[in-house]
Amino acid sequence: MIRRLLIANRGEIAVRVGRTAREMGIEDVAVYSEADAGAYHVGQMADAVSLGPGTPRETYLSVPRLMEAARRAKADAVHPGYGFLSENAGFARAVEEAGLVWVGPSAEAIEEMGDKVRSRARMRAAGVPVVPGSDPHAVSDADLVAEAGRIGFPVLVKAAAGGGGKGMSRVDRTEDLPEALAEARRLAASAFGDEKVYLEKLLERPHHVEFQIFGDRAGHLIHLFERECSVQRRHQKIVEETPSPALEAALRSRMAEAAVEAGRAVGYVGAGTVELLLDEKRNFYFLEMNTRLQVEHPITEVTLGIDLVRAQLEVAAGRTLPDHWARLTPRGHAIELRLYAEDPVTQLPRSGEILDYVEPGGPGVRVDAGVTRGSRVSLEFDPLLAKLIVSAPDRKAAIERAHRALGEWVVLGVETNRAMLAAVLRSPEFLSGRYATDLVSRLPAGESPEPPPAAWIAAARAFGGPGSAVRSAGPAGGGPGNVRDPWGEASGWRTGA
Amino acid sequence: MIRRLLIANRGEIAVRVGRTAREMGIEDVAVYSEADAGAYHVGQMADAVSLGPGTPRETYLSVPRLMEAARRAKADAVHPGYGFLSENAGFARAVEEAGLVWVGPSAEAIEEMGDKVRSRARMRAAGVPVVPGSDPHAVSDADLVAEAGRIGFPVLVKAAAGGGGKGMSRVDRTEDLPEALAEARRLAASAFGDEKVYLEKLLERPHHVEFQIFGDRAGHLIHLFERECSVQRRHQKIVEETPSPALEAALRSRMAEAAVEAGRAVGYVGAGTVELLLDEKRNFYFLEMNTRLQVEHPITEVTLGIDLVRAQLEVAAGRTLPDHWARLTPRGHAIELRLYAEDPVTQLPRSGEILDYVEPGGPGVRVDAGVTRGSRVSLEFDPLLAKLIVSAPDRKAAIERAHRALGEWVVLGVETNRAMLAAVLRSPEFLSGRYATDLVSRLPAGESPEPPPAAWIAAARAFGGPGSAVRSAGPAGGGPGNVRDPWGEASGWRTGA
Amino acid sequence: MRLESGGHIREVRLSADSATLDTASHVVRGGADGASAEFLEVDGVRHRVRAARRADRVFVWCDGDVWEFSAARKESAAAGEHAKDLRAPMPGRVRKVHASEGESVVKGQLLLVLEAMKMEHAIRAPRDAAVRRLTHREGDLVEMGEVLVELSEPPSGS
Amino acid sequence: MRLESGGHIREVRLSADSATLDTASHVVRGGADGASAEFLEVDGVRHRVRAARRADRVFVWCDGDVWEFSAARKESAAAGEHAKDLRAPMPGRVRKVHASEGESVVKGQLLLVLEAMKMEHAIRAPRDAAVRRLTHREGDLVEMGEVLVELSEPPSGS
Repeated sequence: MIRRLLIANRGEIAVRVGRTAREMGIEDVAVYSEADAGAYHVGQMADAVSLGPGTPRETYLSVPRLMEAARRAKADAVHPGYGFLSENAGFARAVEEAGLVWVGPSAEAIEEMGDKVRSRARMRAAGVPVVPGSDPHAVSDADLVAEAGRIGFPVLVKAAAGGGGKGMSRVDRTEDLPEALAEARRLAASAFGDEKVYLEKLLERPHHVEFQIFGDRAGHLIHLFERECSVQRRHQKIVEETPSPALEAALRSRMAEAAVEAGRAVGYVGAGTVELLLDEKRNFYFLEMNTRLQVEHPITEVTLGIDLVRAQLEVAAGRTLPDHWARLTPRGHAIELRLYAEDPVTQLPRSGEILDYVEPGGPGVRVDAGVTRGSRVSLEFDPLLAKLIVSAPDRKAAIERAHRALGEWVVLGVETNRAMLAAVLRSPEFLSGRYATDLVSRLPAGESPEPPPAAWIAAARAFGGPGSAVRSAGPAGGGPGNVRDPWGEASGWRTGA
Repeated sequence: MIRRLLIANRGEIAVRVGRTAREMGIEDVAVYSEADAGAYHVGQMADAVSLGPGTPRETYLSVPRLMEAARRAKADAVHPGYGFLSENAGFARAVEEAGLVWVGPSAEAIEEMGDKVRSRARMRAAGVPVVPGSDPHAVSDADLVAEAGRIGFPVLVKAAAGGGGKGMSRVDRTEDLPEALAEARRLAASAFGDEKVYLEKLLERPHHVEFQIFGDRAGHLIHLFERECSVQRRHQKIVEETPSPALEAALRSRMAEAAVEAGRAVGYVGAGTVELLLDEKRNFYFLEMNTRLQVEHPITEVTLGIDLVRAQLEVAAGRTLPDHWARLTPRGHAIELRLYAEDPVTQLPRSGEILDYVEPGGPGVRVDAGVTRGSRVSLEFDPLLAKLIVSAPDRKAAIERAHRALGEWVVLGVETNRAMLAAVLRSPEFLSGRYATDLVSRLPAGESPEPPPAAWIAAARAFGGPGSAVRSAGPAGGGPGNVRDPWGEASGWRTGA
Repeated sequence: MRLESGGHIREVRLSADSATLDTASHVVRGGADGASAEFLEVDGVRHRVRAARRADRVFVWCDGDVWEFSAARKESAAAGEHAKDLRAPMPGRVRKVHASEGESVVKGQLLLVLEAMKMEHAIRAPRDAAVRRLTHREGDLVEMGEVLVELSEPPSGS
Repeated sequence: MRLESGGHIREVRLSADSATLDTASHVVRGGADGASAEFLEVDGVRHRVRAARRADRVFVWCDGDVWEFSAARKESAAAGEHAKDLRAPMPGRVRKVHASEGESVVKGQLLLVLEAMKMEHAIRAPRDAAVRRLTHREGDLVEMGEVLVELSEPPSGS
């Protein structure tokens, strides 16, 4: 079994993986860039090793630095979390070649699924429907223009090595295609080191539904039901739920079978997620497969009563999946809300220091946080601060619980998308369960409503009026007074006179 | 339906009831004695009304003050929580006579079950086994001495109107009985206004197992499985779990049937708990019935995926129990740990101010807290600070999770029973699942182990050495500086030279 | 004192048991009556409130919503279509400049692309105008709030 | 400085990168290197630490365990069997006095019953002794730590 686990990540996912590791009696070791030495995840683990100075690319994204950290930490296993190097076959290979346990699928499976053009061909061969798209051999502008004509506009230009919507753009007319291709190639080259792009038919108002799958080395491969991920903004998920209100039993079964088929096609071992698009005619298509833990994995955990990270660690150590996993059935309804540090109006990432932080609690509430009171939020990293996961016997009660918990959550010092999350929960489309990926774009635009009198009064008191109710704004740890935040002063997207 | 709910309690249970009320769209109104105006529960609700100055008896235990508060709050319903007036038939009657909804069983059921002598007779008549005890008509010393001889020593002297072990004492010899009776009568008169006492055979090393039952006005009455409550100290539960490791399926069914029978005998409506004792020969006996929500209700909620408070409010408003409740089956294992403010060595209640507070989080963790950072803990009230409820697929994983979560919980400023909770979780008896009510007494005695060097160094830094890592110790809300805590200085049970 | 939040500006005056917002007077009770419960009763309605200050900004949590306040500056900021200076919405690098000084641009026209850690951001003309000044070249690092493009004055009266 | 915790007393001296407990020297690194992660590396082993001070007491959370510290007083407190003064373990009311001044009592004998909000507490003789003084009568309110019973001196050498 694994004895000492290096968690090659930061933020909430590092904390979450560490929790399960400690429960299993595994020593959890954090990594951190020097600028991140005071980060929340570092303080939550049994031990921590530095990745040295530098940008994220030089630290959390550096295979040599991480391998050196694993060596210094005397780790015998590495969990990559999500993002960063979690889907990097080279890192997986380096870990295994160093004789350590890689908590994830094989480097081969990562490569196979990481090249979106190859994975689409593979899926088609396995009989899994894929979104209509350009021929794998279409590479030149001329070929792709021809392919676009065949597929029919609108199309999406996508990076073959991409994921998470990065570098993706919509094109509606032939004449716009060359410029979009050039731009996408440039972005793909810089982000993934691979300029290959391809086209996909753009489905209007699709549902984004994904299935959790899990395989072990004994050849078991099962699905663990779906997650509805259609509440997106700029191709970034912000609210997920399970079960999906868009699926009825028969459709769910067919999609689940396709997901398992997709995993089987590459002999998948470990936790993976098959993302599917569901169009308005109830046809579904393979979109991509994520060969790692998803951000939204907790909603599966709470409805099934399982621990996916524990299973990852056990399968990585050579165990088989628990027998009863093949017979699991979901109970109740779960919703995840992602809290991002961002300007509520412009929706751009924000930085700052969290001056006050209170988590919701009580029945049916789970919080996976990557920050706490006193944490500094930097623009260098993903702006996800924490996830709120609520569960209840039915969807209506889960939404009510989400509202209640959101109302208890206090985050002061860094602006967040709290108001947008509340707006999603309140929207008639979300309440009805009949919504697609355009839900967020149909919400009333971000605005700056006037604060109520009580807020003005509290603010004035905090600025030093009588009856001041101000919390201490110094670093929670005491010490040398306020650290200046270079971006703390500016207030988002401003156009001056 | 209920629109505005007065929560006639304080601490964690008031907060917990308020959470569900808000989820249901019900306005929750806190009550507070003047000394308690800054208490945590007051800040968590939509509104709050004062009970005026005075002791708990003059405020939280005063029916007139609470009725006046309900009137001022324009409440249309009252939830009593547990403790205080939750099992006071007079309060239930006053609420109903004022035309408000009483969230609990009828005053008659409370009375019926509140008199332990009467309820024992009632249960015996209904065919539910009761612990051998004195005849209901035995009242005089002479009669009770004779009854003790018949039952056989050791016996317990108990107050008829009692509950929660108050005024209970063990007697091993006839000659000690008269003094114990006199003492018990004096205590019973002062605590319950009723000096009636009775005798029960003392079972050696029994299991304390209780069943949650629930009835509605349509005549449905079901059980919601058991809670194992044998980890006790001075007749006070400190750790509960479900399922009980002491029961096998057949015994569980028989006990559940008896519990339902007990409820049926009094036409029970609402949430109730039938406490049973299980002796070493696997015989079980009715002990008492609690006509209110139990402290440990959350472990039932998490294994069944339900909300007992929501059901209480719905049944009180005239709805029937959800149909599927009759078919619920528990999933996984849940453990509750009660965190008390107490001296870890003497186990006596402690007061103080909570200077730093961090709750555990992540998978399978629920915290129901009655305090937060900055809360003042008074000796006037129950020393229960918060409850940690963990759930996992099996008992072993739940214990591991409890350890992990306990290790994340930071409570500084008031001493707690944290170390005892950890000792219970670590004890071979608890781990084996074979333990009875004497578990805590068999733990190694409370001691004062030497702090590790890191703790001495951190303390010295906090006292003002270099590299000080001290948290701000002022009231979190800023304001007029430290409020003196009259008991803050003394350090528990001290014997001076 | 004069406070600003999200473009709204109010003159707030506090006394022991009341507050005036511009000209409207409110009866105020409570607040900071305990460490954990922070209430503010305004005109008889109770609000849950927490506030935190850092330097010249104050963050207020009120009944679940959050607001950011700062001391209002004398000159109220023009915004949107009337903007003269287009500023960087985040720190990053100027990826591409699509306009040149002196050029006449139309509303919505792409002027410049800014790249930060995880995203690109297009800076477009908020109205028809002339580009008076381009402060950065491709590849330049810019800080949040820095002026990127200076436009001609907006027409008065609009 | 001289610190006390749970009857243990240590002389602690701090320097920038080391600490001495009585005579043992330890290499110390880190601590307060960030707001949320508070680490103390002692002799190469990393500990999670949080500390809070209130007046003359310090509370330390270290790797999940909690300790309370105070500045040690000159006279170290005798305890248990050697106690001379029996003090109130909690504030409350003297319910019943079972001994009288001058009486010889045996170890374990009930001397007094104290009643607080929710419990009764028996004060018993920690050893064979004579009752020198009873400071309160039945019904008296006492504060925590107040002397309730003064016993004769313990035999020396025990």
